[in-house]
Amino acid sequence: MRFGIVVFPGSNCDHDTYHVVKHVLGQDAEFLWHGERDLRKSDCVILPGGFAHGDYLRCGALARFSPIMQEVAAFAKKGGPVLGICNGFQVLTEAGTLDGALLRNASLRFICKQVHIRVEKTDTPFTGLMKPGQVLKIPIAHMVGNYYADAETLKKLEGDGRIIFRYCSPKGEVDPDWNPNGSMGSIAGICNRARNVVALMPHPERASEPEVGSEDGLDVFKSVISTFEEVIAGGHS
Amino acid sequence: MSVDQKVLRDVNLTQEEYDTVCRQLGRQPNALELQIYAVMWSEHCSYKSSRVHLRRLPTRGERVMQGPGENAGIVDIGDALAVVFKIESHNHPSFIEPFQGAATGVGGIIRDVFTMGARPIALLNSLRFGELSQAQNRRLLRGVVSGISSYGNCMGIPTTGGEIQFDEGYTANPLVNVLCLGILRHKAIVYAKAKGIGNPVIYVGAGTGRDGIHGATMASAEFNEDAQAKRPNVQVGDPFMEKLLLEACLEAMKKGLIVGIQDMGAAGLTCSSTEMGARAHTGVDLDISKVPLREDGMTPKEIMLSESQERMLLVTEHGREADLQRVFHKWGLDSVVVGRVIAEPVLRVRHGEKVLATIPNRFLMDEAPVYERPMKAPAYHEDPLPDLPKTNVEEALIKVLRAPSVASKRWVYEQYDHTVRTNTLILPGGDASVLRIKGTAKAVAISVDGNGRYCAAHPGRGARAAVAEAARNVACAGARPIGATDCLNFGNPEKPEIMGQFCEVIDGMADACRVLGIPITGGNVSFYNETSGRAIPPTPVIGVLGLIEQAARAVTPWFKDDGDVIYLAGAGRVSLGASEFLKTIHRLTAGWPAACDLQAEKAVQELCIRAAASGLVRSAHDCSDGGLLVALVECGLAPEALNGMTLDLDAESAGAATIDAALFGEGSSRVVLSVRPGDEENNLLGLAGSLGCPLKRLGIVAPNALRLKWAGRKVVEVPMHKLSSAYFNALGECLG
Amino acid sequence: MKKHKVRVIVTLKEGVLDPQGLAIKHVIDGMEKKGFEDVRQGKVFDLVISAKSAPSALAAAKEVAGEVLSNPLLETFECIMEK
Amino acid sequence: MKKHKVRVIVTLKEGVLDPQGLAIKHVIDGMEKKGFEDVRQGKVFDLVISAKSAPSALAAAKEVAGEVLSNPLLETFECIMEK
Ligand SMILES: Nc1ncnc2c1ncn2[C@@H]1O[C@H](COP(=O)(O)OP(=O)(O)O)[C@@H](O)[C@H]1O
Ligand SMILES: [Mg+2]
Repeated sequence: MRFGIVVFPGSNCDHDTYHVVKHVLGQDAEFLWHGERDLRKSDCVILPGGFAHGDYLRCGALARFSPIMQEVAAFAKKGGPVLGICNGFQVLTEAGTLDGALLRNASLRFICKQVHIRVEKTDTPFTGLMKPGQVLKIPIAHMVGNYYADAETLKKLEGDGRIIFRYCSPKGEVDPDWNPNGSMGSIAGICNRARNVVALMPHPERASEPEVGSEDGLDVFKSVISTFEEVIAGGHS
Repeated sequence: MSVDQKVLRDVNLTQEEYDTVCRQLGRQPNALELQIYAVMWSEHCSYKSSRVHLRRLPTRGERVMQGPGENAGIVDIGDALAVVFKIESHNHPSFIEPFQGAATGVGGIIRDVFTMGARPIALLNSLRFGELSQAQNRRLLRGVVSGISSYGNCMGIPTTGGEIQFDEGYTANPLVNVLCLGILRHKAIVYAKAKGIGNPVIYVGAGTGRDGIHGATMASAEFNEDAQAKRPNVQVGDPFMEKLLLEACLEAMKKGLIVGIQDMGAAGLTCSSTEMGARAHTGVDLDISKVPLREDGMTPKEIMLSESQERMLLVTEHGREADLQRVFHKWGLDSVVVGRVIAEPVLRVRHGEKVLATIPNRFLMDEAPVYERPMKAPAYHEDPLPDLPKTNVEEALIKVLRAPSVASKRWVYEQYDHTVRTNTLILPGGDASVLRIKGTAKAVAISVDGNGRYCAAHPGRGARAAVAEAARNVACAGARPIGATDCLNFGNPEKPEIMGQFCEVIDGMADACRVLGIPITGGNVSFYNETSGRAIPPTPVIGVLGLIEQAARAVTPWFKDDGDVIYLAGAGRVSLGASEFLKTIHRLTAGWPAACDLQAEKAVQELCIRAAASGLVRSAHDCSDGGLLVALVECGLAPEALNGMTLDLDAESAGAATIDAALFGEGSSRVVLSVRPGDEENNLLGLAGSLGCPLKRLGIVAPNALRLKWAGRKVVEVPMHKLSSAYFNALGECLG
Repeated sequence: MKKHKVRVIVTLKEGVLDPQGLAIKHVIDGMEKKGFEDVRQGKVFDLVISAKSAPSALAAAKEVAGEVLSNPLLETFECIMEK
Repeated sequence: MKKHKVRVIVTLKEGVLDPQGLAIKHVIDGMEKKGFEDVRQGKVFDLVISAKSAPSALAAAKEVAGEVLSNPLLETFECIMEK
């Protein structure tokens, strides 16, 4: 499977994501420069973490004006799997592809630490191999990850089952004590209506090898690979 | 030569120095030349007070590929790879504007590392503030930490470690020392040399503004009051610009487009062009009408002295300008030819055709003044200590764990992205940061340490202890120390007592580095950390780099399983003199720190390194601030699990006569190890015996609580969660 | 005591680098919008202050603007009474 | 073409939580200053635009304010022509 990893000038988790899909999982991977319009036949597009354009204005606000984003939008519209990680989540909300917005953490400080998230839905390309209620240990590293949506949007997200991950205790309890950044409903990740665009604030690529403390993030990438392989297999049968 | 004294005062040159300038040039300098001389001969650029002393530091070693003199040192780590690293201070700017001061300090050291051709992979910092009981110091700490975090995080370079201490002596002079570490392939080294006569000299990065222009200039009469108010000389950092520069420069280097490069740091364009010419025995001819400006009406002096951030000067091969431009353009940057490399070894500044200054490089560099400033032996504190009242061990332990210098710095390091780049094997909270080197089995470890209180009491002992501690931290992780960088923070060198401290510190460091076999590959000196005549405690900060052949064998400080046996390794002496215990419990600053026996130090480090390499130990943690009991408690406070312990100590096993000295005394050469009982334990004992390193059994890892007996008598039993909340929450409670 | 609204506008002093403004300008340029010569970013604070009179609310705002809302090394501010 | 200065003020919509404003209020309260009932933080952008006329500069500013400088989900903006 071929992963395309979008590189904005201020992306800084692009190499980490590449490392995981290419070296840990042995897949094809390509960097997609934000100024270009070619997705290079990617089967899955990842918007990695970082500070796309410095992000001094609002995180991710300027990224949607990059030429590659039109292609990413078209790819998503056709049902292609798109994953936003951290800054990628911010970019997707600013672009209107995902609902809501990310505000500054309630503590107003940058937070880098291991957190736990509970898998709420497994019917997306990035959670297919997980079990509902499963707890993943994955680090966060952000200043602006406090998920916000107005009451109506929130209700819609809940109703459609589009809340994919919530912050929780190591045992899976969702409560304010285990919400690191003030996100509404402890939301750590959501998807779009068609469920092919998923984004989360935690960094699965930083939890994909045992030596860095957790392998729980690997399932995010493995899931999309397995979905892809099923499609291929289905296509041949 | 006669010259207006006010002019000299404004540029901070003495009459003798001015006379030397005239002798060198065979004429009087013009106003611009005088400014150029003044910045190049400033303490900051010329090291005129420290140079004679720095020569005593050992700088050579098998692995040293580049010692002091370049932008950063380079140490070979095998596999055709090398580590580039250096530490630098940004003390004065951080006091004036903590956020921007610290942020631009980080920016500067990152540039020093990537200009050598390296990809920066880690940042560390060493910070000193006055006591947190004062709002002013809390404000400085918050500002500095958010400045470091905002810059490093945006760059995507993890800040993986550091240290912070608090002492009243830093109240009006906080210290902000930042270290950057990068990795490069041997073949990819780029030097800061202006080679190749006729090659173009190119400017890239942010436009030049008036920021950071020499304080002397600001105070001159050229601006009226209103203009001064509007034109502050605080430098503002732009990490996004720096990220673009980093990526563009590395890409251009990979394509072989960069002959030499240096960042425009202190003294900006002046310093970079002079030094690049001098190193290559060439000259640089600059046309300052080509320099991209951010503000209107800038004078040649301002252009030459500006310290605007995120700017680089580089040399490319003649004819490849367009290729270079293409790379920078991709990253949204302009590259502008601002000069040429010339054969004549001078700095020449022109504006169009008009020559504004011509100064031979050697006058500005090799022939700059060097002073052997008068020295006076430092005034030592009294030793021995007065009689101390008895203490309750549990109460004292909790107080010491809560002391800001000892307590967990989690409130700080959670604000630093320390996991980006996915190399961080041991996160902040341990002794050293450990980073894997992808594509190899190896890892590097690095730690920064220093103790101003020790150095104030006894500079020589304090300096030895600082080197020993940094090296020991690295050894605890299982890494062999292979190089060091140092940042020397002192008061006014024109005072003989300060020079006396400086000289003793250098001798102590040199001694320790020689015995431990650690070459110093670069560093930084920061003098004049003084306000209203009061100097900071002398504060050498040492960053030691270590190498682990098998990353998988890296050792953490944390106990693993109940039943593992706890040992104290090393023959270190302890003292309550200058200890945290004395300060926190008895409100006393008195006595001397223990002398560091460097042979004993070497033995305990060797034990840690070999035991780690053969997988014998389950944890290793150095005893430093707070002493043995604090170290033991820290071993039980792993980030995600608490481990208790049952300890049975006495004067013999803890190496001190009284219980207070045994539990809270501080000293070098001591490490808490834990090992699986049985074969591994026996093998460890055998190894220690063969290395002549004492190993004293202290107890075992056990559930939930710290249980301590002294000479058979029960003295403490306290649940670990109580110690954990004291240790982890103290700093956050002060800082909110 | 009446409630007064005061708006405080904090802007960077002339000559101080504005990375935010630069990054925004860069993107606007890339969008092929013409004519944008300069962008500088600042902050705005909308305060609600209970005070006897408008002038005393304004005075309170000025104090806070100088001490808390702006960094005198880098920024200047103005206070505007809202109707 | 003349240069026009336009100030864009972006403020949070009512109801959107403003942690920064709250934190500032907290600091002000801690300083024992009385009467501060509410603090909301927003952004200000000072634009210099070359345009044929003031109205066309204002129109350009409005476009950028809506597309780039503010997030319509969270924020509203106003554009003010400077003298
Ligand atoms: N300024 C800082 N930045 C990042 N990490 C820090 C900082 N200060 C302390 N730490 C981390 O906290 C841990 C304990 O620091 P310290 O008490 O100095 O340890 P030690 O006494 O072993 O040198 C270390 O892992 C260190 O890296
Ligand atoms: Mg230590």
